Amino acid sequence: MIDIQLLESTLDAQQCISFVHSNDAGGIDVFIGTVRNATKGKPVLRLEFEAYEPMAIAEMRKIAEQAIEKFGVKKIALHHRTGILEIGEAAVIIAVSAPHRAAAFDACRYCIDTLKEAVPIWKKEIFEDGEVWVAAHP
Amino acid sequence: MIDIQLLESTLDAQQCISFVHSNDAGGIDVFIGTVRNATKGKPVLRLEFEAYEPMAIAEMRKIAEQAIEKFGVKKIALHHRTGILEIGEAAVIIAVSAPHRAAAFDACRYCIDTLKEAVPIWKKEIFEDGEVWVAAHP
Amino acid sequence: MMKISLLSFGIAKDIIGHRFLDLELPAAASVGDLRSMLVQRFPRLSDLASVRLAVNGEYASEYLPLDENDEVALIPPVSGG
Amino acid sequence: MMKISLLSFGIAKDIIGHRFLDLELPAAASVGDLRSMLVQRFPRLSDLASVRLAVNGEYASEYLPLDENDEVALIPPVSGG
Repeated sequence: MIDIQLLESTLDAQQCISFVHSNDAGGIDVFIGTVRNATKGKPVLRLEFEAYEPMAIAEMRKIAEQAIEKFGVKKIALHHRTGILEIGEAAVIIAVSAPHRAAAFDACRYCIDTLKEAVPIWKKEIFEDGEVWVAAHP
Repeated sequence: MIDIQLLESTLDAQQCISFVHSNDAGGIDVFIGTVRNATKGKPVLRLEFEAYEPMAIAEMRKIAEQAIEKFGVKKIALHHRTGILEIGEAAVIIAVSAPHRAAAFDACRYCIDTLKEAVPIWKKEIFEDGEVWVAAHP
Repeated sequence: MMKISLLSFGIAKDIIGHRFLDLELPAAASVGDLRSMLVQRFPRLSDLASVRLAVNGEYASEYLPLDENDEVALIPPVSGG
Repeated sequence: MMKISLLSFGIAKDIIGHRFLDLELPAAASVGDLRSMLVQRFPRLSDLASVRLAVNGEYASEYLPLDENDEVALIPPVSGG
């Protein structure tokens, strides 16, 4: 079972955990990516996330399906924010339940690693003196 | 910073996440170990955890200190239940924050793997027809 | 000739100047043909670490022929998570 | 002779029959000596996958000499988490 959401409002870890919780799964791994207050030592004021929404949702679903197939995990919740995020807010939450913990860890890591490569979502860092689309240039 | 707790009441993932949350950490990994409804296909009614409390707390603290040292993570919360647990309840919650996600995953996994080897806590599985101390016999 | 819709995101949108752009392409133009045309018209696209093209919501190879009314998205380096 | 307190947990408590047991040991007895004595008196301890001994809350080597009033814990295979 898979729960994919792209949300303009605050992400809720407990909601992701409740979705994946299962009486026949012994381990849940949760990854939360939060907005850091600095990049390479330079203070960040806030972030803005833009998404190609239908494709982002489809790609997140593919990743979750691959993770279930690859690692034999039970349930995955994958929530990503869009819009303006303040420092400390969660940009992404991934929760995975599995019968045993190794699969939960591996699948959760696979999801975040693959999301960062494949899902059409873009992060703009807003500094005191300007804005930068992250990773745009070599 | 380290938060170690051995609790007779329900564990709270959000409390662990809030403890490790930090504006200069970009990644949080959380592991939740929950009570499964069966062991090797045999239905489990509930679990009971017994702890050598002062030593369990000291060993959990050592593990967290080692993880901070080894993986350069920022904060760790490590909460473990004692007493009677119903199916689906959380037996352990470990939350780790780090500047980057790889360290958070590695440290969280290190904590749960080492906890299972070193911390003096014992799990009794209660079945319809009897009780078994887990892993006691070869 | 055929008409396709171009969607641009992130820095690509800043370079193209529009989120949505309707383009006329020679019939049977491929994804690669569209890429060449865009790079010629918007040379700053070449400065990016990568630009992938998605056709109707799927990453597409350079050889894929485009069809009338396809929705093509310009995908600069993604940075979600 | 010296007196030590033995704490037993999990299956070890079931085998020993008591959570707390005061024992008289020869002066200068080591952790290993205590282990031998316990295994002799409670042979079912030998059936366990492992038994570690902790002295005053720390895992101890077999060679550690015990002291008067030490708290020794019998640690059968742990199964937390």
